Amino acid sequence: MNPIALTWVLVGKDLKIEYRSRQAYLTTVFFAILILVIFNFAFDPGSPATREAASGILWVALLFPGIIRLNRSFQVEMEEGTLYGLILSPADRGVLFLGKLLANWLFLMVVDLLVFLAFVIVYNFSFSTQLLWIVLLIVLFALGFSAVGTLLGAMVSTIRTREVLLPVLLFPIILPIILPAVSGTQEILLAQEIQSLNRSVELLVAFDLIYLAAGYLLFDYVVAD
Amino acid sequence: MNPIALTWVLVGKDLKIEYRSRQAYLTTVFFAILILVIFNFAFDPGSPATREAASGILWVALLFPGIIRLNRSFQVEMEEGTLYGLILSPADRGVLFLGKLLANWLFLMVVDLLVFLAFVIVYNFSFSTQLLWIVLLIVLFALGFSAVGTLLGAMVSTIRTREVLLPVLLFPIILPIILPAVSGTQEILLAQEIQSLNRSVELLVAFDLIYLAAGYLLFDYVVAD
Amino acid sequence: MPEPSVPLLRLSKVTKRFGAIRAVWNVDLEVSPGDSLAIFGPNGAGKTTLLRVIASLTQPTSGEIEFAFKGDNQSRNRVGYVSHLSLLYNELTGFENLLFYARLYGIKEAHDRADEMLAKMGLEGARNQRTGEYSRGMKQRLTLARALLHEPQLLLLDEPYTGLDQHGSRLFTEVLRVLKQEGRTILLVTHNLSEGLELCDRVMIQNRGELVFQGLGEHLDKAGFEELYFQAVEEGGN
Amino acid sequence: MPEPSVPLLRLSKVTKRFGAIRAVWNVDLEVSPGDSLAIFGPNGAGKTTLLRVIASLTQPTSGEIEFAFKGDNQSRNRVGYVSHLSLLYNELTGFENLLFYARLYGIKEAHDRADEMLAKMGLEGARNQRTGEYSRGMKQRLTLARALLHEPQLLLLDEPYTGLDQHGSRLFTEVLRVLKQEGRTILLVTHNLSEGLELCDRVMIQNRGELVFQGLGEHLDKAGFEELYFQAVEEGGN
Amino acid sequence: MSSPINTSWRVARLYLRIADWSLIPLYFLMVVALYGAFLYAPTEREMGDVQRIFYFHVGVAWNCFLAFFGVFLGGVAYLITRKRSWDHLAASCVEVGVVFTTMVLTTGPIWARPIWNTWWPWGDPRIMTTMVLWLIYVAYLMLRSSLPEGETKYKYCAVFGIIGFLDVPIVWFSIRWWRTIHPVVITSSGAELEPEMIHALLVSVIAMTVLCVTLVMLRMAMRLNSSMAEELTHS
Ligand code: HEM
Ligand SMILES: Nc1ncnc2c1ncn2[C@@H]1O[C@H](COP(=O)(O)OP(=O)(O)OP(=O)(O)O)[C@@H](O)[C@H]1O
Ligand SMILES: Nc1ncnc2c1ncn2[C@@H]1O[C@H](COP(=O)(O)OP(=O)(O)OP(=O)(O)O)[C@@H](O)[C@H]1O
Ligand SMILES: [Mg+2]
Ligand SMILES: [Mg+2]
Repeated sequence: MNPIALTWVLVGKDLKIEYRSRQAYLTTVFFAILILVIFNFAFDPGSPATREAASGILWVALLFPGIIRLNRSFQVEMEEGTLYGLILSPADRGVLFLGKLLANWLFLMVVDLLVFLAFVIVYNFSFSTQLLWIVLLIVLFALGFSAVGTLLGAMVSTIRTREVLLPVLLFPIILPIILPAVSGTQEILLAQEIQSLNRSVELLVAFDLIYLAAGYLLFDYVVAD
Repeated sequence: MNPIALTWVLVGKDLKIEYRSRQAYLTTVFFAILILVIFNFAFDPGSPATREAASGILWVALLFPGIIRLNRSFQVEMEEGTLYGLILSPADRGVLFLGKLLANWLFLMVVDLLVFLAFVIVYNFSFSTQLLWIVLLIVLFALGFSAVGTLLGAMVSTIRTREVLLPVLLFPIILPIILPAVSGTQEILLAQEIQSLNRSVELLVAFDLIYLAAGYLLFDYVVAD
Repeated sequence: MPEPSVPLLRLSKVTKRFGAIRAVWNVDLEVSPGDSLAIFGPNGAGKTTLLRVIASLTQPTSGEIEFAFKGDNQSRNRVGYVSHLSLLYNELTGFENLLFYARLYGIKEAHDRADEMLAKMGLEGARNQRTGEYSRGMKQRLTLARALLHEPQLLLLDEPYTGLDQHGSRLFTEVLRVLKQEGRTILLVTHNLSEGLELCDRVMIQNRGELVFQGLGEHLDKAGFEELYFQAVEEGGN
Repeated sequence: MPEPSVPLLRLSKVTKRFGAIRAVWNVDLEVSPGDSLAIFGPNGAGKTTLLRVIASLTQPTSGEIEFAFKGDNQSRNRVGYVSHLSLLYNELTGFENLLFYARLYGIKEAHDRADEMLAKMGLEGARNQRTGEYSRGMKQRLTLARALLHEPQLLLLDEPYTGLDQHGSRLFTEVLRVLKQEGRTILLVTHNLSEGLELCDRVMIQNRGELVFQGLGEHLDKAGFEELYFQAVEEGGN
Repeated sequence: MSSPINTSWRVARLYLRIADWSLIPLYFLMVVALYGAFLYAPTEREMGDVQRIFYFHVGVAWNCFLAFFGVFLGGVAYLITRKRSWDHLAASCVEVGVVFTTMVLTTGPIWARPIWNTWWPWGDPRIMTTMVLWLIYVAYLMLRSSLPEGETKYKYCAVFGIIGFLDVPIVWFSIRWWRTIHPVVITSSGAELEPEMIHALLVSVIAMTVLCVTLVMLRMAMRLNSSMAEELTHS
């Protein structure tokens, strides 16, 4: 069976499981929105101060679903030892990685975009083509995040303290993608003349590629003890 | 065996398990600090914007460990069906509830206070007796949060229809305690004349009591499907 | 077998449905104190569900269940339940698990009791090992120890022999014999016909939720009963 | 039994340690194609760990393991493994599980194959039910179906009869017989001595990690072997 | 004693000897570095004497990168060769690296207080990224401590060490990507420093580097010994 088809089999499986337990979507979105509400409550949405902090708020809110998702994504595989089922199969490890990665990516994009929508509404930004840039940033970020996250998620899946350990490992690591994402978003929201935005995008793309490569190559070492 | 002793047996068990999952505490603390650092990418502490946002930041940072904790707290009981072990025992359901509740509360308070400490340092607020008010808010919030969380946690761990249930329930339920907490904190941090703080506290206390009572009475119905 | 007395447990028209599936269907059952009842049936017949209903871990869709324990009517600490799940904390050691349950059941000298049960099931060696690291059989032994810890009057045993080695099963058979002599009531679910016949006075066969056969063990020889079993579940096992 | 040929699997001085515990200790083992080997041993002897090591689910602390499959050297799709865990997705139906694995193993006509295996293990009835809702025995049947799905050359079976009812175990015994005739290699871990002796040509006994006995099944009668088993594990089971 | 034990025994002795040998030049270099920093180098115009901390600040900072590169190297090498000693290298480098980063994170603020009149200028990316670098490798240590001894542990740590190192370039370039108050001395156009300053800087960098290597060697020897002890107890 060719790798692409196989990858889709894996992705399909994950999405089907996620669909069966919709909780995942709702809870993650819900918490993200809760964060928005809290901040919204902390300072009056109109003020310039808020506008300045907005991008930070958005990205903090986006981290939530991410981490919850990753935790779940391998918890499912541990419940009945299905992770071993995957490892025992002839499927190439790289493909296993891509499968999980894509599933996580798709999931995150859906959730993140919902959160972003909520964000735009709550902080009543006017819908403009500018915002599409942010969507781009989100998509790129979600990719890199899923890449590292899938790798580390598989790694900690056998450790007892994974729920806590994963974010501890993940958050510092993803600095290179979160930094440009935040600064890029800020530029757009403050509607400054877009000067360093391109660099933000470039950085994101670059590190997405790096993380993808790293994950693809290293995944073999982190699955199976 | 008298209820109090029994409660402590339950609490002791949970704490031991937490302790066993090596590093749990240390990691959680590190994790909490990490969150604050992350926030500092988002908004630089110098700016007035951040000062305004500070209370929001604090409470979002406190939400993270809370959620993770709750997830774990009943996941542990489901792994090998130990929840049934508890239900089958002659122990009064109310006591079971209190046991879990206290364990969660203690855990959250430890973590939350550490986060708060880090928060004060990172955003170099001057240590003043004022801050004790915030500690109070935190303790009260942690109590209410654990109460609801324990109840809902038990619920989601058994009921098949949890998918839709949890988020729908949790959202309206947490708001009444998180909003006063946030606004109360903000007042203190912005060192405004403390006028509505008392109301915040009253609100928290009131809802804590409500949640405790509700949890104590309803727990019997949510465990055992 | 003990003289028929006021039933310890009475099920009347108990039914448990999961959506379209009838896990338990119209079960009438009386169990007197001291009875030992073997429950056979194909996979998916509803044996586990039946025990879960009796243990009140799940409400029946319809029908009544009555307990009559002498002493208090607080049924819970009179029931010992062995399920497919171990009901043990992986993070705790074998000893800590038993100690916890002993305390939960308000047993005096919890420590001694825990150690006693460990010894009884031949687990002294693994006393201070995390149960998460136990082998399957070791875990099963501890599960049994846990269920017998509080000397329950009514034992609900769902395939208790799973994963036990030669020593283990002999050990447990011995334990059961003793419990029987002490006049405790036993409901034993197993797939091993001879085992069940040997241990229990009464036997019943469940199929697709229904009780399709009830009888007294002594009148049955292994071969004959196997015959009977296959006839009973003939009309479509699972 | 098949004429001795180049070994399909060779273990030399394989040891697996967990901290102080020697789960597997200095195991030397040769398995030729077509062999059927029954592995007995008390609880905690290290049987499961041994299989896990062979399945390369965990690295041995020391020692070598060599495979020599005819055809490709890609050992993974030649091994079928039944473990204590079901390796099934609770959220998926029985059919979906098999379908997924069939595709994973690159089987043509995955649909048909999945249905075929379901029928073989008598699970047509539960085809579209979530495996999370299966009874223990049903789950075990599906686990077996999963392991046999890709017609592996080497079967690692860890207590495959667990939870199977009369029909189920007969069914599976039949399946094993056929597989043996087809010349597949079988490693069977079980606590049921007679079963193991009946099914396998070779038997071995593991105790505290070590192989304490190896022999050919045909020379052994049940009674005699039981004797032997108890002697072998005498010096302290677990 | 079995032969693998013997060999690792010899290796451990080698590590220790290297450490011993390097001690003498280390003392010497340290003295020179101090001399260079406090007496030889001229007082900087705007900043005054505080600036002298610069020599240690940079010397230490550069060694963080060295140490973390060691982690990276050890990780890669381990995954390829599966030789335990590579893991020893990685683990030791992390410890030393974290210590050195901590030193940067202390010398920095000490310097910052007088001239930026704040201990911790949060906005500055270089400073943040250094902070994160520290966090990454503390996380590494946590990962280590939450895994049971064995091949798995070394593999996982190797992987994490490799990914973690991907962030170091960010730290280096951050000052060029984002506007920062953090001075850029070494630019493509060469360093704009007075020659004496450069000399002093060079010496202290070398001194710190030797210190770094020595510490790593000691830690490696320690690790090797403990793993040998473990071997002996179990076989
Ligand atoms: C929290 C405080 C600080 C941290 C975490 C920090 C971190 C670092 C790091 C990691 C380096 C090495 C990277 C490199 O060489 O490019 C460095 C270099 C340097 N730092 Fe700092 N630093 C801090 C404060 C300061 C202060 C207050 C000054 C003085 C204005 C300063 C001046 C320098 C200089 C001149 C270099 C060398 C730059 C170069 O070689 O291009 N640093 N710092
Ligand atoms: N939680 C559940 N949801 C839906 N159906 C269920 C659930 N639990 C059990 N069932 C169904 O109820 C029937 C009886 O299950 P049960 O576990 O009682 O069978 P059993 O007699 O114990 O079988 P086994 O001998 O394999 O243990 C099965 O068809 C099973 O699919
Ligand atoms: N992950 C682990 N960590 C620590 N010890 C373990 C682990 N897994 C197994 N062990 C120990 O290794 C020994 C062998 O375990 P194993 O599961 O192989 O026994 P087994 O022969 O399968 O027993 P059973 O017949 O009960 O299945 C046991 O003493 C067990 O405690
Ligand atoms: Mg059952
Ligand atoms: Mg086993």
